[in-house]
Amino acid sequence: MAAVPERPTRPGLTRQAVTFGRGLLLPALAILTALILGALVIVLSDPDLVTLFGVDPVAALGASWDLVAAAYGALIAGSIGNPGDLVGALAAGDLDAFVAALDPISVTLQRSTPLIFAGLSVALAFRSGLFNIGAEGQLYLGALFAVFVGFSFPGLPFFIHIPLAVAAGFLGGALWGFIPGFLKARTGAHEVIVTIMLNYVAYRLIDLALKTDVFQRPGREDPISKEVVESAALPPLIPGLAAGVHWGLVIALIAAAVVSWLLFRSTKGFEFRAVGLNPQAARYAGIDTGRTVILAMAVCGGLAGLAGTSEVLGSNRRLVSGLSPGYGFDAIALALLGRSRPLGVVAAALLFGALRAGATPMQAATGIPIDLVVVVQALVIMFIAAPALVRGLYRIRAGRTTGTEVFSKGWGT
Amino acid sequence: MGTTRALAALVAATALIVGACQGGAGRPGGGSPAAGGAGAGSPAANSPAGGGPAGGSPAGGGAAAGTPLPGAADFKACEVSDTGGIDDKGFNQNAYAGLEGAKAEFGIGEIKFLESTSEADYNRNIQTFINEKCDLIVTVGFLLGDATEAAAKANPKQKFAIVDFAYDPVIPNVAGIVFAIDEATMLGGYLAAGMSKTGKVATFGGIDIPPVRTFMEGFAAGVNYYNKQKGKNVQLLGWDPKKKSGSFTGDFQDTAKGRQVTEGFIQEGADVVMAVAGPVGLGAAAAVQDAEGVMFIGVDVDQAISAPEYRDVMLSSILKRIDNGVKGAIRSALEGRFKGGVQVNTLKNEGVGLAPYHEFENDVPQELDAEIDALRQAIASGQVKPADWYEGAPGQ
Amino acid sequence: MTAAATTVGAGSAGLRRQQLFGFVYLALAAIIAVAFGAATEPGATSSFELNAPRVAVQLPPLVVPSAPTAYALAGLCAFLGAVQLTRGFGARNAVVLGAVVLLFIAGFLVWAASTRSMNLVGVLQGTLQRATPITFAALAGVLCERAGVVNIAIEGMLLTGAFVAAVAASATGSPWIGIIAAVVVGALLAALLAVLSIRYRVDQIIAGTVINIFAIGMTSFLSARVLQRRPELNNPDRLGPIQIPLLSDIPVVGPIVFNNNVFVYAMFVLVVLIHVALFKTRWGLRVRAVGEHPKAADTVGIDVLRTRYQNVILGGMLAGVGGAFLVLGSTGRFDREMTAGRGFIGLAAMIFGGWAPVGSFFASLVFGFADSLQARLSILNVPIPSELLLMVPYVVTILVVAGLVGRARAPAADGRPYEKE
Amino acid sequence: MKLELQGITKRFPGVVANEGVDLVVEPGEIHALLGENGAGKTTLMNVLYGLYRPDEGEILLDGRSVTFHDPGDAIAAGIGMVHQHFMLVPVFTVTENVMLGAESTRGFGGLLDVADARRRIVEVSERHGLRVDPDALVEDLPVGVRQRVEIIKALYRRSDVLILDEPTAVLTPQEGEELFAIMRSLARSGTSIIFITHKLNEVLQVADRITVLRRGRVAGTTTPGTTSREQLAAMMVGRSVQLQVDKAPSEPAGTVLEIKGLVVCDDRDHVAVDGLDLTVHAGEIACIAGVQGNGQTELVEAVTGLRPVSAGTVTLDGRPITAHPRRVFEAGCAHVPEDRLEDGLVPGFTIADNLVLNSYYLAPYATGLRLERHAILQRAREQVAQYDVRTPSVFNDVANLSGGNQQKVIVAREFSRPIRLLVAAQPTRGLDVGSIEYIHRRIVEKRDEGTAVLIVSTELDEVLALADRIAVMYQGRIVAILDPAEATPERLGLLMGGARPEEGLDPEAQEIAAAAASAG
Repeated sequence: MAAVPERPTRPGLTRQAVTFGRGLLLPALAILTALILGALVIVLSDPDLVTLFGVDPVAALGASWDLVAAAYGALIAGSIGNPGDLVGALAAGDLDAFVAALDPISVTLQRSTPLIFAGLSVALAFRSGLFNIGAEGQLYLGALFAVFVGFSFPGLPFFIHIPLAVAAGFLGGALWGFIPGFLKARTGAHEVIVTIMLNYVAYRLIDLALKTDVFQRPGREDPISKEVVESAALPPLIPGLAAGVHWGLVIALIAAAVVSWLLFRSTKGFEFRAVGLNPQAARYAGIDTGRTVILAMAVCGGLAGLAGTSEVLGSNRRLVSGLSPGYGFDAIALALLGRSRPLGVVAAALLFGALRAGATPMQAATGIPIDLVVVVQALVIMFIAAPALVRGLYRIRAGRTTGTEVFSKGWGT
Repeated sequence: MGTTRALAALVAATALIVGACQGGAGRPGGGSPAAGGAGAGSPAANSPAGGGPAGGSPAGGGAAAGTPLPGAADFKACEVSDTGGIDDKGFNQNAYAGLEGAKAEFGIGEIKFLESTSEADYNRNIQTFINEKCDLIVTVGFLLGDATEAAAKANPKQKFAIVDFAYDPVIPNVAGIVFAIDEATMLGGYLAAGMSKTGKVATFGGIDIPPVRTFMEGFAAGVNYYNKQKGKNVQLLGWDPKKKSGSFTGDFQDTAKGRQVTEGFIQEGADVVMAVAGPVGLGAAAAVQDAEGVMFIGVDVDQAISAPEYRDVMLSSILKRIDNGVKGAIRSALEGRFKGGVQVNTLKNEGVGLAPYHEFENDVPQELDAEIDALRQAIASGQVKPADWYEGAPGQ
Repeated sequence: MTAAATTVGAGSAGLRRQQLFGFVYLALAAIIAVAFGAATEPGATSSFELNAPRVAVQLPPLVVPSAPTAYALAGLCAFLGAVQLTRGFGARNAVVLGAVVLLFIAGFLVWAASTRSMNLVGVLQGTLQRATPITFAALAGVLCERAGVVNIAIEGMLLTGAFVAAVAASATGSPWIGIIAAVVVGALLAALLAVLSIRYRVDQIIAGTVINIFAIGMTSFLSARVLQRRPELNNPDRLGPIQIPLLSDIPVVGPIVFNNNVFVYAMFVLVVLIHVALFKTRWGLRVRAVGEHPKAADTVGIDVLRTRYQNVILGGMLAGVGGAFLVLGSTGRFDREMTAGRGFIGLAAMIFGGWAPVGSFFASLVFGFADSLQARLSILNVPIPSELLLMVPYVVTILVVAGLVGRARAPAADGRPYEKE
Repeated sequence: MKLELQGITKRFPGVVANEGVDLVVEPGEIHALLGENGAGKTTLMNVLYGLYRPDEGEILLDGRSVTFHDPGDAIAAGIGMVHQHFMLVPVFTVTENVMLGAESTRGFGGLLDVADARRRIVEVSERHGLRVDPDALVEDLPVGVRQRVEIIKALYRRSDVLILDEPTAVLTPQEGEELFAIMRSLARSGTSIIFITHKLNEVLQVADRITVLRRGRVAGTTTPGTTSREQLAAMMVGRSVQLQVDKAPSEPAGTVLEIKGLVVCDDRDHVAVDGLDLTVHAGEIACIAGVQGNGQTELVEAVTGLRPVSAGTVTLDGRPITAHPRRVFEAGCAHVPEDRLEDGLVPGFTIADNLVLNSYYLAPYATGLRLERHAILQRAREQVAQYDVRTPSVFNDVANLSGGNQQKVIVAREFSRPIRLLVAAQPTRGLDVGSIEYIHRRIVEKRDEGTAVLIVSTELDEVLALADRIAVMYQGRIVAILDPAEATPERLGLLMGGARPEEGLDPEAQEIAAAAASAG
């Protein structure tokens, strides 16, 4: 083939802005489309409404609109609250009311915290050419290790105890990430199947651990761990909102910064990305691809482990088997939505955190099951993964053709 | 994947609580002792549609069903589930049936429900209902124990009821609704042993947790009691009372596993199976139906009514009247008699029981039925304690 | 490469592996002797029941003394290990490996059934039952991957198939319509996968994962929103077992093979049919060419993309049937996330089976056996925590994937989108 | 069949690959299509074969206008093509490969009739002297035989027009001769042959008529009798080119690379390098000549530490290497790999990052774990200027560069540090003439600085132009070491085909060699 002629111009500022704008446009449209389809699902899954459509389409349309408006209204109110309340509280100088009005945002941030960690985990894996579907299991292992340290050493000062517990959580997840990394590097076992299977193994392991004297809370016969002592607990970030966002968020943001530095400003990240984009060339350049894969998976596991850690040290202060509502799977969507960039992951996590936070009030108001959020999330990733779908829907001309950022290579090595 | 696995309990009181109750502490005096045969005669299925009669609500009282109580129209009762939905054919659904029953019978104004998908939802869901000014918040399952305690202490005026959990010391604004389910499963075990032709009966659980185990231990007690009384040697598969270990499918979702375990039991010769595993139990019932001459014992509700497709194999069901417990709590709150503490639901107050035999009415020998009745009375009066029979005849 | 050079290479690499395997065999012999033989009570016997309940011809149970049998098995295994170390078995290596695995399993069974009775026919019946959905998943995988499309969405297709089968069969009262509905919805999901991965060239694993998440979310949502309000929609008739006259009376084999429901019989037929179609027909030759070297297929006038669409959709249909089995052939009810990873285990079976239908079927039997044995052990109260037993199928899957993926050769173009330049 | 292409234009985003190309091929004619890499030859043939649709123009067969939607249409119309990269499924047998798409079937459901296909294959192969075992797996066959399979594939479909795309690229000169004989025999029986190549000698040797393509357009049509090598070259490149590299005689100094008794296995655990000995001195260019697949790839990988060594030693300045690519790199060995985009560059990385792909962890590019972006960028800017990499910015993705510029990035990375040994495999494959000249010049410069250079090439022209010493590799061994002065293409070709150095190769020995090759 003849070579593509080189582009002569250097991208100007305006063009960069346009590219940036286009970068935001597609995710925005993807989310919008997913919400519209979600609304459709809400309506179509209501047998009464479907029946009504046969009888009185106009009334049915109105009722559908009311239902969807109520659902999404509650979703928004539950995730970002009412700005009027905030302004009113500020105007009145009522601190308590102000804090109370912050509650939905606080919950959103709380829900975003584990999502940031898990999303970073999957994003880092993507960048390293790996597909980590095992964030869920790694999360549980991290939680197991963290909660152990969290309840085990009463009397430690918090500035030692918290870092120790966090490190333990990282280690636990890293261990669960190391296994698929090691197997991939040494035997060529595809990480997708191994990580999925390790999720199931992790569930059983937690069930088993919570029955042992080491973990089980004395005096309780149900599978619940001992309580994390005060010195290892992550305190709330907004005093007065004890059940909301905690210092785990700060750690998550630090983690995002560290991952960003690691990926783009460090030699290890250079290796991760080189192996992710072209393992063969990386090997030719003297990078030990096997060790890089193992290290990358271990770090990914560690990050996912921190998701469990922040939950047990911050939100729950104990471990039970129902710790995660599927954060590890949301993480895949987050990494795709955030284009595997740490900042993008944080933004996506805030969005998904808001969806999760708003789902409860939505259910309370309209009885629509929380699983709708999962449906919407799946639609979002689908549109993000296949931008051509969205472009086709909205008749947007393709800019520079970019393929998907990750490439799978079958089952072999 | 894994979101609802900790639906961890369908289920009964913890062994701890059972033990405490049998020690005689805090057994509420309300309710009349069950008359002979009444327990088997009256319980209704707790299908979401029908509230069922109010008979035997532990908090007692004899108000006529269907009469709105004063002040009921403004009353708001709210349920927070654990990580199962209210369609779990298990205790979330059963508790909700209690709410619906209260609405139908007492005419309370509003009932609401929130499903939790994870630990993180518990506090949030309870807080949502506190903000909505519910008069009574019912939390379901021991998983919510901590969250309910925290919320109750932070909001001392808010009334709570929690299913399958009890606090020691008592929290004044929380009523713990617990069940001495082993009393009922002991009857079930006796019935199973008496009906078995192969001399082998079986049970299995969802997740290996105490509330599930209590079912199985009671069942074992019934078999042991039967063997002792009759000098027989009916074997129990799926539960080893001495090692306190048994068959578990590992979750409450994988119905196919329930089926497969049950097929295993049948192949090993068992002909009566009790599954303590929520929906997974229905997989077991399917296996029973596909085999010849095998019977099934349901749990929680009268499954011959709630799962009529398996009526032909449903020997009986172990009833756990969560609905009645919840209704009772609502009623006492309505009538201003609400107080914190433990409400133990027993055979005696008809909080637990054995469902009718339905299709098997004619197959169960008169004699056996009479023996079960006798056992029921012996348990209700405290003469026979299931815990003594867990591992075999006492003193052996 | 000359012939002589070839043997040198194979020889030197083969020597190391031969020794390694020899040591592994010896280690396994030691485990059989110590963990299984010495751990049984002295004088105990292990009893294996060979009858299904209620069959015409009754066989006496097989009763063996536990410890001596285990020691004998260990001795045999050690002998094989010693021969392997000194001489090697050459071309019969695979057979010997299989034999050692069987010896180990036999030793384990003797230990597990010590002082007890275990129904061997039951274990094998369970094996076939459990292998059925896995086989359907694996067949779906074979069809997709032979054409070069990695289908990780089989799990989601099973789940959706199960859901739709339950609803359609309940609504119409006919399990057959349930199966058809499951096939249709499997095909639709597969078509979505095909469009995403073939037309839009979305990374195939990402596309599959999206479908899985979507399937879980959608079925859970609808289950909560619709089935909860209308429980009668989750109450289908099941397709019960059909005894084949005479054949089902054959001892041991009869009840295992000839007393199953229509899904299992269909599975037998499909395994053979797809195997023949793939390796003996024009269609199969073309499919395999597309999966190995799509460009080569293209240059001889085979429509690569159409072949891929067609195979992915066929695969989706099979996955749909597998899902329908879980409801209509097994439990009679849909529950959230009821597939519990069977789709992924099916993919592992496909790899294990070398991307061939018959191989995948036998691989599925291995997983089925692990699963069946696990359940049986918990019934027999073998002193292993149930949580550990429940890990077995998943751990076996990991071991299989880790141990075999390097050796088994995937279709060369598997997972790679095809672009006409 | 008479074939005419009229005014064919094919555009790709950003490039016009063919523009108004006219071509007439008479029945029974061997028509050479000559052009540089990237001149649009393959595109044109893909248009003819139905793989691409032309944007303008039409195809006429015996005067009738035809439209091909896919290769199936072209095949049906009697056009067959042997692609440069063989279109054979490695895990299929010869019979399966040949019948694919034109299967014999019997009975229900399209059951394959392998026996019938095998019979027809034997028939075709006997008629045209294309010996091949119909039941052999293609992956076990040597390239020459694979090519025969490709030709059989076309003939099996009764092609009247046969397109051969760069058919001699992978063949020894002798195998090439054999191919030409087959081509002539086919032409005599009435088949029209389009022969695509960039090798001037071959064109003059075998073609009846020659069409030269340059930058997608027809630069001229001529016949071998009326033209010369120089004229053709000028038509091809658009200017007169010098095919020789200017270089002074080498001044070899001490031994740098010493390979003794090296044994290396390939991916399938077969011995690929079989007891090889070789020495390369400072200040000389040693070229390894050989037909593809005789262990050169494995040799290079072993020397650069990428492949484990089964036996023997490799030393650099007396120190053993072959441990790990990084240690080899640190010992002062530069490596220009065979496949630029697969092995040499990371597409998706910027030019700057690719320039430090193997030295990113060293000062001044890194301090501890931290990458020093400024140092990396500064270095990149210098090297882009110095090596004349045509790019708007060092931030550009290397995937967007042309092949020649990509190779310059690799050369810049590997050459711009003090090195003792340079190992380059096929350093100019697929490049245009200008880039080839440039790369060759740089390699000679490196030699003159006293670096030991080891080149592996299958292009005899390149070997003859560059080498100070030529080592011929055959079946994993060095079978002869020649002085370029005494090496002729013919002699080299014989050696590459397995003849022993002291003897010529008569047809019988050639057959034995071929048989041995196919047995391997």
